Amino acid sequence: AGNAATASKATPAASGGSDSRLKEPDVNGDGKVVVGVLSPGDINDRGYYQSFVDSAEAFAEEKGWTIIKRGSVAPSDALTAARAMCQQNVDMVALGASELKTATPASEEPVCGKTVWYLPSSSDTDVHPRVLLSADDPNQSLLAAGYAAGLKMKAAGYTKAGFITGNKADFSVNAATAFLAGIREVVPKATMTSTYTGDFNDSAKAKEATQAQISQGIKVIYPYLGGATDAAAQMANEGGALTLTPGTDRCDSTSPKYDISVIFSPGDYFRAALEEFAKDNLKMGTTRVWKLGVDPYPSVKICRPKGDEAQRLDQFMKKIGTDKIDPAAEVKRLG
Amino acid sequence: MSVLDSTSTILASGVRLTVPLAFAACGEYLAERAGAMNISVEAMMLSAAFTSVATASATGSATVGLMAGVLTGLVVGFVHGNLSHRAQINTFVVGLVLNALVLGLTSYLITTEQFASHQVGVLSIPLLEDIPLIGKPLFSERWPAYLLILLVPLTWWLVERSRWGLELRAVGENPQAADVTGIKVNARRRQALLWCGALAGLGGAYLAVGEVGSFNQNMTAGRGYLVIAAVIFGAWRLGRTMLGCLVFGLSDAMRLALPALGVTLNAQLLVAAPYLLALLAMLLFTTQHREPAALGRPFERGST
Amino acid sequence: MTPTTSAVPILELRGITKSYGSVKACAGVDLKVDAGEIHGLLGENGAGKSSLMKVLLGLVRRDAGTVLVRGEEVALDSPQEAAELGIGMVHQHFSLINGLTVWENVALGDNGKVNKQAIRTDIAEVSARYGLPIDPDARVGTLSAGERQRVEVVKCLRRNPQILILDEPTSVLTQAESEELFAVLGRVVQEEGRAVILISHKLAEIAQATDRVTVLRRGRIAFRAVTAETTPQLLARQMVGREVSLGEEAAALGLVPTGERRKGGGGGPEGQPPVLRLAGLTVEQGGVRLLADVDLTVGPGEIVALYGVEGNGQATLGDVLAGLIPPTAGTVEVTGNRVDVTRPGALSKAGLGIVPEDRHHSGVVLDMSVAENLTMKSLDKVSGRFLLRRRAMLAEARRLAGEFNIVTPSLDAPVRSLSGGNQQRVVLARELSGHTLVLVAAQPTHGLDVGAIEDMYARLRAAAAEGVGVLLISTEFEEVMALATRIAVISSGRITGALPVSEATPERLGMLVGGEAA
Amino acid sequence: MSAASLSDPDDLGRRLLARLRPGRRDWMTAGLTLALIGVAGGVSALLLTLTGASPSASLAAIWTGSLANTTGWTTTLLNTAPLLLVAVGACVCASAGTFNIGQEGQVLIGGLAGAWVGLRLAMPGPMLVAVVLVAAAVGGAAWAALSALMLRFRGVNVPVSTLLMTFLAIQLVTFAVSTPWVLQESVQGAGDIADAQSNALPAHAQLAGFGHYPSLQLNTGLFLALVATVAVALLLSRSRWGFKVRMVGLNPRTAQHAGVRVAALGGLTLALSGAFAGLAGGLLLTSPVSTNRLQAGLSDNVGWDGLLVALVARNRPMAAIPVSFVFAVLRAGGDFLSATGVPSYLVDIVKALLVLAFVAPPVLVDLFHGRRGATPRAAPAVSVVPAKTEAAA
Ligand SMILES: Nc1ncnc2c1ncn2[C@@H]1O[C@H](COP(=O)(O)OP(=O)(O)OP(=O)(O)O)[C@@H](O)[C@H]1O
Ligand SMILES: Nc1ncnc2c1ncn2[C@@H]1O[C@H](COP(=O)(O)OP(=O)(O)OP(=O)(O)O)[C@@H](O)[C@H]1O
Ligand SMILES: [Mg+2]
Ligand SMILES: [Mg+2]
Repeated sequence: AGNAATASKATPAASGGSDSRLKEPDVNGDGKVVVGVLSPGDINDRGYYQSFVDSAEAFAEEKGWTIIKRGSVAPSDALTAARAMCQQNVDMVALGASELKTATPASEEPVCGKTVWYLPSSSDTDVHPRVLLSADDPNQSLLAAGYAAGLKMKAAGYTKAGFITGNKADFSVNAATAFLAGIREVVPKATMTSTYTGDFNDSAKAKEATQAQISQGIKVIYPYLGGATDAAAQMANEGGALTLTPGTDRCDSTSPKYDISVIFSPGDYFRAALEEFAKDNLKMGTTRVWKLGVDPYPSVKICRPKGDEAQRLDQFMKKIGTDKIDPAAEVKRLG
Repeated sequence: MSVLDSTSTILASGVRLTVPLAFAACGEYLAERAGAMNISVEAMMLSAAFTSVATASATGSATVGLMAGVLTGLVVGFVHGNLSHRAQINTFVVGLVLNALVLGLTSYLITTEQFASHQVGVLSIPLLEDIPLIGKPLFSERWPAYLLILLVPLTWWLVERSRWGLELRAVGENPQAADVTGIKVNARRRQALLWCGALAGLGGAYLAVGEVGSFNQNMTAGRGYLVIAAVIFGAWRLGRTMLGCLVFGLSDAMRLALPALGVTLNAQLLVAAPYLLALLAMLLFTTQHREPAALGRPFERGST
Repeated sequence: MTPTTSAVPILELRGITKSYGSVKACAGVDLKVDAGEIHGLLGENGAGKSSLMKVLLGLVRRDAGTVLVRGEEVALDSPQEAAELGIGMVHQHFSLINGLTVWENVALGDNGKVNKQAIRTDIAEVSARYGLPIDPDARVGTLSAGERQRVEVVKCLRRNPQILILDEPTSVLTQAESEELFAVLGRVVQEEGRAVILISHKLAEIAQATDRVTVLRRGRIAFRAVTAETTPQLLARQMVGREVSLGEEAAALGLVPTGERRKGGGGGPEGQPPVLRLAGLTVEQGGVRLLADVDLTVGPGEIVALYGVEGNGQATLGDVLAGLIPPTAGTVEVTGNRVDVTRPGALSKAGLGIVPEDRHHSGVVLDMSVAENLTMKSLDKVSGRFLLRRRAMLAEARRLAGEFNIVTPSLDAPVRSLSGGNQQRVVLARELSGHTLVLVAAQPTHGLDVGAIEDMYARLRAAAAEGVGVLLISTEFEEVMALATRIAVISSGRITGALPVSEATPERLGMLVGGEAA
Repeated sequence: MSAASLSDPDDLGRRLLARLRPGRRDWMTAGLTLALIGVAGGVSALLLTLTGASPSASLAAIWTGSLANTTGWTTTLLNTAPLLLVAVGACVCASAGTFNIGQEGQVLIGGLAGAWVGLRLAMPGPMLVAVVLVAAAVGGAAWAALSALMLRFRGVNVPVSTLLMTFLAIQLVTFAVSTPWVLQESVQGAGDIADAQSNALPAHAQLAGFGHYPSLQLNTGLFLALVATVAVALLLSRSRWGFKVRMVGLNPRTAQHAGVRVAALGGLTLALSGAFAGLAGGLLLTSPVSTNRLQAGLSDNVGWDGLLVALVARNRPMAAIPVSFVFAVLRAGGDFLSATGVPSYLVDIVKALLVLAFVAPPVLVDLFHGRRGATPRAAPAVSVVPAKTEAAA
C-alpha cells in the first residue's frame, strides 16, 4: 500500500503547488491526522517514556487525531520501525528519545515522503530537513533539582544526599554530578552517595538501596529510576527521607509522596511541539531548545514549599535562564 | 552508625533479597532432582508476582494475593509439565516460549489495569528479634518469609525421605529403570514441576506483595535464571542451594549498601557475580556434585 | 497340547498379541503356568520373550489376548497392578538405579510410606532365607554384576510374588552364582509353591532347572514340552527352526563340549614375539584399584581366555583396550611395539581389534548405517583426504557383509534395525577388517542365540587360524573351555593364574576365580 | 545365508521404503501444524480482539511487513541471515551431541570482537568487512570454547555453562560500551553525554548489498549464511570430518574407540557453533539489520531465536533454511504489526504461540505413533546433558 499514491490522489491540486512545504497537521492530506510514536523504552513505565506517549494521546484526543504508539523499539530496529510507521499513513513520526535517532534517515526516503518528524535531540544528531529537534540540557534541570533539594537540606540541617539509579551510564553519572552540584550551591559541604541497582525496573533492589541509604542517615534520596521509582520513593517515605521525581510533576501523588518534582518530561516538550504542529507552525530542520527558567519546561517545583524556598528556587532557575549561571561550569566546579 | 548496625542492615537486606530466590530455588531444586530442568522459573515468578498484586488489589488482601501467586506458579508449572513431559516438546523451547509469553502478557496487562498497593505484614518474633546483629535480619520479616523454615525442610524431606521423592530421584537418575519399576516417569516430572511452580510462584508473589508491594514490568528481572544458577552453585544439594541463594542475596545487598558506606565496585562485575560464582562452583567442586544423571533428558519408553 | 494338571493354572495367557509399529513381537501366544513349576521360556534374540513378559507385568499394553491369573481374567495396565496380583520380575536390563542405595532400590515400586527400617529388616530376612547376602546401605553403582542380580532377586522376592519371572538372569553370572540362583528358585517353587518363568538362551540351564519348557519363534509358540521329555538338540532345533550341530558347538548351549580338547600352548610358530603384551597394567579410579598389575601375553594364532566372575576388572580391561580409559600405570605392546593408549585410535592403528562387551555401548553406532558402521575404522580406505567416497564405502561394506554373512535389509539400513547377532557380526567384521593382529573379544556371545554363537565361535577360530592372536574375555566356563588354548583367570583386578586348557578343570579354575592360588 | 536373524528382511524393506515416501506421518505433521497454527492464530485473534485490534488487519500487517512487497522481503531476508547462521552453528554441535544454548551470549561477544576490530583497525573497505566478520567469528568461538574447556577439564555440563556464560557476556558487552577506554562512543561537545554504545563502524565496514531500498535489497550476509549452511550440510553428510562428528554425536564411545578424538571434536564443534553465532553478531554489525554499532541490545534475541530455529529444524542444516525464513517472517511481520499500534507485548505473545505451533506437531505425531525410533534421525535426539565419555581427562 504505497501511501505516496494515496497521498497524491488525496491532495487537492488546488492546494497551491508549493510542494516544498507540507501542510500541517494533515501532512499527507488524507483527511486524517495520524501521529506515530516510537519509543525506545517501555511506554507503560509510568515515567519518562510513558509521559511522552501520554501527552501525545491526551493532545490527540482533544484534537480528534489518531495516535499509533510503539514502545520498546530497539535502536537497531529504529529504521525499520520508522519505515513501517510511515506505511501506516502517519502525518508525523515522533521518536521518543534520542536513542532512536538512527531512524531519521528514513525521513528523506520516499516511503516517508509526506511526514514530519520530531526527535528529542542529542548533540551528535545529523540535522535532517524534515526533522524538528527538541533539545534540553539535563545539567540545567538536575542542577536546579539539586538546588531545591539543597534548600530543603539546609532548612533541616542535612548534609547527606542519595542518588539511586539503574545502570551506570554516562547520562546517569552526569545527572548525579549535576544533582550534587546543585545541592552544593546551597549546602557546600554536602556529600552524596550514588547507588546503581543494575536495573531501572527492579523494584526490590531499588527498595533495598533506598533502605541502605536511609540507614546511613541519608535524608534526601533521588530515585532516578524507571519502573522501580515508586517502590523506592515509597521506601523513602517510610524512612522519612525526602524524594524527587525523575521527570514528571507528581506533587499531587499521595502514595508515594514526592517532595520535589523535577520536570523534564519529554511529553511536555512534545505537547508543545504538537501545539505548533496543530497550528501548521512547526519549523522543520531546526532545533528547538528548551531552557530552564525561560520555558515552562524543564522546571523544578517544590511540592510543599516553606518560607522563601519557592522564590529562591525560582530565582536560581531564572539565573540559569538568563545565562547568569552557566550550568556546565557550575557542575564542573561543584560536582 | 556502628559497624554492627551496618552489618545488621546489610544482613537484613540480604535476607530480604534472598527469600524470593530461596522459595523458587527450593522448587527448582526438587524439579531438577527429578531430571526436569526448567528455565521457566522466570515465567513462574513473574506471572505469580503479577497475579498476586492483581488479586491483592481486587480483594484487598495481600494474603489472598500471595495464594493467587502460588496458584499461578502452579498453572505455569502445569503448562510446562504437560508441554515438555507429556507432549515431549523440548523443554528449553517450552521454557523460552513461556518466559516470552508471560513477560508479554504481564507487560500488556499492567497497561490496562491500575492496582492498589498491598503488602503482607511484618511479623517480629519477640525476644529473638532483640538478638544483636542477627535478631532484626532474621526475626523481623514479612510473615511469609517464615514459611521457608517450613518449606525447606519439607522439600528436603520430600526428596530424601518420602516415597514420592525416592521416585523423583529414581526418575532423575535413570528414567528407564524407574519406568521398568513401575514409576510413571513423566507423571513424576510433571508433579515435580507443580511443586516447582508453586514454590516459584510463592517466591514471585512474595517479591511482589511481600517485599515491594506493587508490580512493575519485568519486576523479577532475571531472578528465575539466578535461581537456576543457585541450584548449580549448590551442586544439586538443598542445603548448598539455599546457601547459594543467600550468597547471591547478600552479595546484592552488599552491592546496594556499599556505596552508602563509601565503597564503589564495578557495576557490571557485580551484576555478573552470581553467574560467575555458579560457574566457579561448578569448576571447583565437581566431585561433590549430585547432578542427576538424566538431568534435562526427555524420557520416552523404548528409547535408551 | 502339552499335558496339564487338572487344577486351574496360576497363570494363563490366551492369544497375546503385541506389535511395535510393524514389528509383531508377539503373535497370538498361549501359555499356561502352574504353581510349583519352573517354566522355561526359550527363543532366539528378538523372538518376543521379553515383550511377552512385559505384557504380563503391565509395562506394555497388549494389543489383543487375555490374561488369567488363578483362572480370573485380569486387566494388567500397570506394574503396580501386576504386583498386586503377585507377579514379580527380575528384568533383563535397566532396573536398578545406580545413584540410589540397595534399600532405596528395593523400596522403589512399593506403595505407601518409606519405612527404611522395615525395608532393611525385610532385606535381611529375605537374604537370610534364600542365602543371598547383601548390604542394604551400599550404593548400587558400586556393586558387581552378581551382587546386583542378587539385589534384583531380593527386591523381587521381598514382594512375595506368586509368579516370579526371570529374564535371562544368568547371562551375567558365573557358574557358581547361577547354581546358587537355581537353588533359590528350586526352593521357591518346591517349598513355597510359587511359579517361576525362566527365560534363558542356555539350554543346559533350561534342561537342568525347568519342569516344562516353551519355545517362542518370531513371536509365536513354536514348541512346548515337559523338559524331561526333550533334549537340548530338540530344543535348539525348535528355537532356530533348523538343525544345529551339537558336537563342539555344545558350548553355545551351555554344555561342556564333549569333543577332544586342543593342546595347550601358542597356536603360532614357536619363538615368535607375542602379538599382544600387557605389562603391569593398572587402573585406579577414585582410589579403587580396578586393575592391578595385569601381565598377559597373547601369541599369534593363540586364543587366550581371560576367565573370571563378572565385575573383577574385565570391563575395565576391555575399556582400556578399546581406548576408552587410560591406565594409571603399565604398558600395552602390540607386536613388540609400545602403544600410547591415550591416543584415540592408536590401538586400532597398531592392529588391535576389539569386540566390546556391550556392543550398544561402545561397539556400534545404532543410528548409523550398516555400511558406515562397517567402515568407520578404516576411513582411509573409503574416503579421500576430505570427502567420503560413498561408492568405495558401499563396496567395502558389501564385501564385509558378504564375508561375514551379515543379514541386513540394505547396507544403508541403520544398525539399530539389525538383530543382535547381526549387530555383533558387524562389529566383528569391522574389527577383523584391515590388518588386525590381535582381536580382543569381550563376552562376544552375550545375549546371542545359539545360531549366532555358533557362527561367532567359528569366526574366532578362523581368525586364530589365520594367525590373529585372540584375547577372549569371558565369564562362561564352557565358552572358555571350547575356544581357548590358554586360560588366565582374573579376580579382583589381578591375574591369579594361567594354565593351558588341557590342565583346566572346573575345580582349579574355581579356585583361581576365588583368588586362592595366586 | 544364515537364517540366524529373526528380523524379517521383507518386513524391514517395507519399513524402510515407507520411511522414504512422504507417509502418513508427514501428512499428519503437516495437518497438525496447520491445525496448531490455527489454534495459535485463534488465541492470538482473541487476545487482539480483546485489546480492540482487528485480527484480520493484524494478519494483513504481518503479511505486509514481511512478504507483501520488496521492502518486506528485504527486511525478512535481512533477518533471515543471522538467524540461519546461529541455527546452523547449533546444528553442528548438536550433531556432535553437544547442546549449546548460549548463542545469545556468543552473538554478543562476536559483536564485541567485530566492533573492536572494526573500530581499531584502519583498512580499506572490503578487507575491513572481512576482518570484522572473522574477528566476530573468532570472538564467538572463543567464548564457546571456554565452555568446551570447562567440560573437558572439569566436566561442567555444557548447557548449564553456556547459559551462565550468556549472562556474563551481556555484562561484558555492557561494560565495554560504557567504558570510554574500551569501546564507548566518543562525543564531540564537552558537555555531551555518551550513550552506552560504541561508535558506528565506518561506512566501508558495511557488507555490500544488491539493490536499493525500496526495491529488493539482497545483502551479502544472506549469501554468506546460505553458503555456510550448504557447506555445513555437505560437510556433515559427505565429509570425513562430518562422519566423525556424527559418530561422536550418536555414540561417543564407539567413536573414541574408532580413533576419533572425541573430546577434542566435541569441543571443536562447540567452538564452531560459537563461531557461527559470533559471525551472526558480526552480521548484525555490518549489515543494515542493525545500527552498525555495538550495543548491549545488539543481539536482540537473535541467539535465542536461532536456537529455536535449530530445534524446530531438528538440527538439520538444510531444514534450518526455511525455518529461519519463517522466523524472520515472524520477526519482520511482528515488527510491522507493532507499528500498526498493536502493543508489542501482544506481538511477542503471538510470536511465542506461533513458535509452539511449529515445534509441537512433529513431536506430537511421533508420540501418537508411540515410537520415535521408527524415524531415522539425522541427528541425535538432543539431550541437555551430552553423553559423558570416559575420555582421558
Ligand atoms: N529438618 C531440616 N530442617 C532444616 N534444614 C534441613 C533439614 N534437613 C535438612 N536440612 C538442610 O538441607 C540440607 C540437606 O540437603 P543436602 O542435599 O545437602 O543433603 P545432605 O543430607 O546434607 O546430604 P549428605 O549427607 O549426603 O551430605 C542439610 O544440609 C540442611 O542444611
Ligand atoms: N520398545 C520397543 N520398540 C520397538 N520394537 C521393540 C521394542 N521392544 C522390542 N521390540 C522388538 O520386538 C521384538 C521382540 O523383542 P523382545 O525384546 O521381546 O525379544 P527377546 O525375545 O526378549 O530377545 P532377546 O533374547 O534379545 O532378549 C524384537 O524385534 C524387538 O526389536
Ligand atoms: Mg493524514
Ligand atoms: Mg529379551
